[in-house]
Amino acid sequence: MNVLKETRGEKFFRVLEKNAVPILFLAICAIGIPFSGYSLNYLGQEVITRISRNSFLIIALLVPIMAGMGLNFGMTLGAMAGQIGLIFITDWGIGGIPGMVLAMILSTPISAFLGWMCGKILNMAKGREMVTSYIIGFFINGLYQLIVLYGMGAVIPIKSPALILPRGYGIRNTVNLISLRKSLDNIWAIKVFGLSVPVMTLIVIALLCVFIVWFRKTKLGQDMRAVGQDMEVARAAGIKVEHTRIVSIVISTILAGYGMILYLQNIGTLNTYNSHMQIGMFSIAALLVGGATVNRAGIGNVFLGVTLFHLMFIVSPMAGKNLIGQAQLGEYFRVFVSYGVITIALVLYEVRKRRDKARVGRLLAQDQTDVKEVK
Amino acid sequence: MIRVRQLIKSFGWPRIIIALFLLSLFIIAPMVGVKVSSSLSDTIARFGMNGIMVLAMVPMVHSGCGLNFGLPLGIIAGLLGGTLSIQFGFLGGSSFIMAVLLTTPFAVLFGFGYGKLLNKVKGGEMMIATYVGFSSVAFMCMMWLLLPYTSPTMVWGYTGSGLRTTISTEGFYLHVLNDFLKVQIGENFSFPTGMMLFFALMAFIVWAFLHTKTGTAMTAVGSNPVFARASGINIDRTRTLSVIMSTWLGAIGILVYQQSFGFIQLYMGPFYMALPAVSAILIGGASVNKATITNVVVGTFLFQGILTMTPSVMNSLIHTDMSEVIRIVVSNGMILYALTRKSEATR
Amino acid sequence: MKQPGAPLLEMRNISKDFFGNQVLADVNFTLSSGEILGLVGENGAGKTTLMKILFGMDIIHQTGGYGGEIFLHGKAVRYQSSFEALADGIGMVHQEFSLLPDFSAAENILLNREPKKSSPVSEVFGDRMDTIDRKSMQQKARTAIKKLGVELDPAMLVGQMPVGHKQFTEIAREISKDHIKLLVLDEPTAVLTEREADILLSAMRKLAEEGIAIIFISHRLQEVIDVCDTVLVMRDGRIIKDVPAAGLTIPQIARWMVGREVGEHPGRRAFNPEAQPVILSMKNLWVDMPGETVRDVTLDVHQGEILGVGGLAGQGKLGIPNGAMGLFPAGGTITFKGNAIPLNQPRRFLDAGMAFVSEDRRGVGLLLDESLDWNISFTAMQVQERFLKKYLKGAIKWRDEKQIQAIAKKYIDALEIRCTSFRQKAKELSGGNQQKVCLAKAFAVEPGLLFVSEPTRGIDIGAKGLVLQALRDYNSKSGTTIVMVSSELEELRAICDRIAIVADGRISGILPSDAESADFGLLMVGKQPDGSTEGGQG
Amino acid sequence: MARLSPSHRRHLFQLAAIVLILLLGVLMFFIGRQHTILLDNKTLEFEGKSYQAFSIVEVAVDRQERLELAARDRDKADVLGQRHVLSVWYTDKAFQEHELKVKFSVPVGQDMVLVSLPALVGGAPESVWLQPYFPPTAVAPPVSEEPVVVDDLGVIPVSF
Repeated sequence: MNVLKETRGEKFFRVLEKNAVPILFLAICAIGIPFSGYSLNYLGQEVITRISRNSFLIIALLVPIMAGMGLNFGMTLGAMAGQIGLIFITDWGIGGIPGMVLAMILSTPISAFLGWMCGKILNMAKGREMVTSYIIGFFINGLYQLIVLYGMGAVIPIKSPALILPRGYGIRNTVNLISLRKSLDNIWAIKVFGLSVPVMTLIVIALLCVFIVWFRKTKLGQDMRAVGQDMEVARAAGIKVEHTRIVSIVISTILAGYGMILYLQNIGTLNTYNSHMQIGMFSIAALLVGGATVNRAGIGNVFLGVTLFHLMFIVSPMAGKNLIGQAQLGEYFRVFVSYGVITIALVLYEVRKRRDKARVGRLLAQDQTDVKEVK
Repeated sequence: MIRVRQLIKSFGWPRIIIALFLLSLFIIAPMVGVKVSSSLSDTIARFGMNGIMVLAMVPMVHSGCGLNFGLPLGIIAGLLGGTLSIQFGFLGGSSFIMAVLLTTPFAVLFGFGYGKLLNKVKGGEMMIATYVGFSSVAFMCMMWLLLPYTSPTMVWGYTGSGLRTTISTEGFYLHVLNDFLKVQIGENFSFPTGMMLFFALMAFIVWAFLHTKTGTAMTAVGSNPVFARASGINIDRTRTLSVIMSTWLGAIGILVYQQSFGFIQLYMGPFYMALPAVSAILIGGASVNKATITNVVVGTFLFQGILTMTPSVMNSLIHTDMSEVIRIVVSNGMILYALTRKSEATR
Repeated sequence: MKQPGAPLLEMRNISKDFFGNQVLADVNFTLSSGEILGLVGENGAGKTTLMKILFGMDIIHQTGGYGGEIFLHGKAVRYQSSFEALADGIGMVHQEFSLLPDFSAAENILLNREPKKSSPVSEVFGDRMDTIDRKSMQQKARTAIKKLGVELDPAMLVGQMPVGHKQFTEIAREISKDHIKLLVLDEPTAVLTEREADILLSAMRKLAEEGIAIIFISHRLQEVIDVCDTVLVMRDGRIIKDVPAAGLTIPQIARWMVGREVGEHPGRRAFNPEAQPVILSMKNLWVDMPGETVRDVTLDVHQGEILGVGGLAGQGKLGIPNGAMGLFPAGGTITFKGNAIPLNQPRRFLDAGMAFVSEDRRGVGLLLDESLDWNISFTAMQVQERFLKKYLKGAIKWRDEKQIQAIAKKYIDALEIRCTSFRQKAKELSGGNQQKVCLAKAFAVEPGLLFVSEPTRGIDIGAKGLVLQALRDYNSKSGTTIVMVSSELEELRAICDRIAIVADGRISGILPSDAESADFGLLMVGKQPDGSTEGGQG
Repeated sequence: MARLSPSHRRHLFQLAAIVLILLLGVLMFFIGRQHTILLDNKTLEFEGKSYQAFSIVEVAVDRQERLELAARDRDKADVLGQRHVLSVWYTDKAFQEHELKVKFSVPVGQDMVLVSLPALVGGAPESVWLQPYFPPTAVAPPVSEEPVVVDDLGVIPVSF
């Protein structure tokens, strides 16, 4: 009685619409790959690299979605914390895996503090978490610059001349992480069909996935899902709503910090004032490309998303060049697609929310017509 | 005492701190050898440049669409108008008038579509507006490469197609408003009368519109949409109208900006143009659902004042240019403050 | 069945006032284990407040607490929050579902009381890191469902359940709690089909046999008589009757509920609505207004009359004007002065010359942040283009502040609105004065027909009289037809010519306002009075 | 002993966890510390004793690749951690080939150490063949702004 009748066509479109974004990206990739002229081997290698490089960061987004707080645009906070950890270990001359571990240990309290602050602020802005977390990212970026560009070397002791700007304080625009570069990736890199696979990194990511799956089964995970569905009901059942929301952001921020360290060990260079700001946007776009929505995302979305999104990213400049003769066009195209996909996902989410509300009315109308038909 | 406290409360602490900060900058300036007259002149010039883009926030706030984070869309309309006017070979003052005229249909069209979209996503406008702005900028990046512009002043010399990233407005509408009835006092102070008059004209148009029947309806829609609906107002249409107005004002705003700045910045240029305008109006005392012309004037002056004064004063004071950081913290902090406050309407 | 010994619950001399407005006075009753107590009364009789006091809700503390004492097992208790009450084994099932749609029945039943398996991580991060023991959760849920004696799959998602199962899930949640002794059910059958209701009633008996006491709040009197051991009738904050249920009849209870006999209120005026032409006619109207669903209403309103629409809360009376105006999705047909009025378009409703004063003053009725003159003139300005100066042949319609202020002053004087000036913001006025502003706004449109919804809700007695007087005067002076929706029957009987009663989203009957009060009571609970003066429609 | 309440016990565990993590951090600090080992093949005079440079010698630190040093050559190896193994392959005057493995640890807090291979092979005490080395501070190492290595995400302006 509370199932809305729909024709087969309607059902088809509903399923299509539900998976619209991944399908669209499949289409873009399917068109782009032949035109780009890249070999499958090359693309395969690139996809493996990017999965190992980016998926940790994207998985960090899952927890706040579970708690109904939407896409955590504030994950840049964690990225900043991770970068601060990396700056310190570089200055102290710690490299390799120990350097990574130490950077993670250093980033944890910073991430936790920033995440706690972010969660507090988001609790004050219920209903507009996403735009608020987005602005928090910018705001904390200001403080990050204050610390890194003016504080480090002046107040915070950083002695390595390779890090400090010639003027005597502030970190250089780029920090070489040579001692860290691929230290995790290279521990156990095997060749499969001519593709080099960083097994150890993938194991770490797999462990994180296991953590997420386990986390969903914990009491805290259950509470988060409850809070995500209906804050008032959760509150009435005695769940600490505000605290749960803060914890979800803290976990996400800490994971984002680790993810950033993992990401940068693969790249090998820290772009001190840019990396963190870009990473949030691209992680979110990739997750959405994988078919996630603002209120529902799983591990499957992460890997599908990384693959499709980065395929599009790799392919489009060359495809643009071969199709229209301008590589620049392809570059802009992929930027457009990245932003476009976030826009579409956000719009679809809001539209669905409204349609669900209207559904009740349609049910009632249906009841009326049913009654009349019986008469 | 109570009245003072009430005044402070209505004005808001962050605003008072910012105003005091700016005031102290003006007091310190002469001590560290920064000329107040030229600073003031700069502030006024930048006020005129940015004022209309800040004004573009007002209609959407009034209709309850929130802050116009999608300002880049309007700016794109302005860029189209400006480049077309140059393409068609208009020079001097006429090129500015033509730019305004050519901009208008684009602004209306874009605003219409944008407004329709925002009507579908009531409640989530601000985030979506941000991303509409971003994606339209990225889309236009492709278009600037592809559109068949031919004017040699604008296209890349070596390929002969695709627009340059920056295009000089010299010979076209550079300073057409700035120099109109310009008043020069001493060496360091000049008052761009034409630009200020133009801003005043735009502000008057918005003010006047808000006093008409439709403007009244718009305010009511923003104040309480259910009330407006119960009074027979078509909410969606009113909101769309407000979005069109905001978009158009954004488009005109960028033209004024360009004529003073001297360059048209294409491609990623408009990407983050919304945030300064948003924080300016918030500094002026607006909230997410209330904004007046006074907020625009006060906010733009304070914001641009800080932008002009901090680099010079801070530099002379501590030999470090921390203005960038201060700007980021102040403007984003202000937006955060506005977002976290419970909206004033008791809905 | 009543058992000897210390009663489970005893309420002694409970009284409560909201800022001088007495809503409960001298309430005394006892409840034993395994007893089912039916609590009936009109809206505003004090049932909800009484339950709020029992549960120590915040609203009670914020408004100055309550008088009297509550004893549980002979021990005085005074709960500071509902969690304390829950800890003592008192559970409540509210009218609105408090369920999570994407959780299964089992997850909902054991929400925040999930059985856990401790994990080593918990030693550091706290016991919220324990994993949930799904198997034992399923088991516990099954036990609770079994206790209730209904068919319910614990693994089913609540969002996909029919309404009845949702209700069972709610009740199962309460009885799954350890040491549950007392269960309060607020209108549990309102949303159920007859069969589901029967299942619920037998479940209640089963629970009672196991020693759980139940307070059953319901408007379905037959159910109350069928299932309860004792019936408690409340009226105007007092307990009117506390009698065994056996042998009671519906008319009896209905009379107690509605109370006062004919003659206590001013009689109806000499006016025969039926002789007047029909001005507004609704046919098969349905309205999707949450909590006030209108299912199928057919109603004729005659020229110049004041028609009352009454009924119990949640039955759909408020949905009628809201749907007619188009504020909520609606269907069916409405004809005003012979013209069909399209639904879902407030503008067409207003253009036709009707106006609506909403029950939701702050949400719908007012621009709280704007001045009074704006509030009063707004609708007339927008719909009828009044208070405007036109320039350039009407291309520019400028707000005429002078006229706006004039009309505001006129109504401020006429309705005696207490304010500093017409520039005062609407949110700064008291409830009664806000209501008058809403009326002024409607009067300013000079409507042919005026819907007024709950005009006296939440305002003090003095203001009540003024508001009602204003309506009556307006009707007699300008001949405007008025449809007044109110949950206070007395108020309707005071000024209306006829009163239609809504039950279950339908008109259960229309009576002249001086009809027997018991008849109104019967109509409210969806029963036709014997020998009714007038047949119900729909 | 009175039984600990759960919250007390948890605090204890939390404390232990924090201490553990701190210890891990310290451990990482030492085993991950980068050092530069300068390998020197120069004649060394020390306390009247002379250690003659080899005409050619091969040396490897840990498992890194072998370095070939002619007389008066100096090379360096970057290593992580404190403890290392030095392998030296040399030919003595009798044209006999020898392989020598020596374990040593870098003093805590020292960035660079200098290993004198002749002294090492010649059997001098560790304090002789292993000496701390301080780079001349007057000359800052030339740090060129390297080209930024990023993946292709760096296309968006990041501040306004």
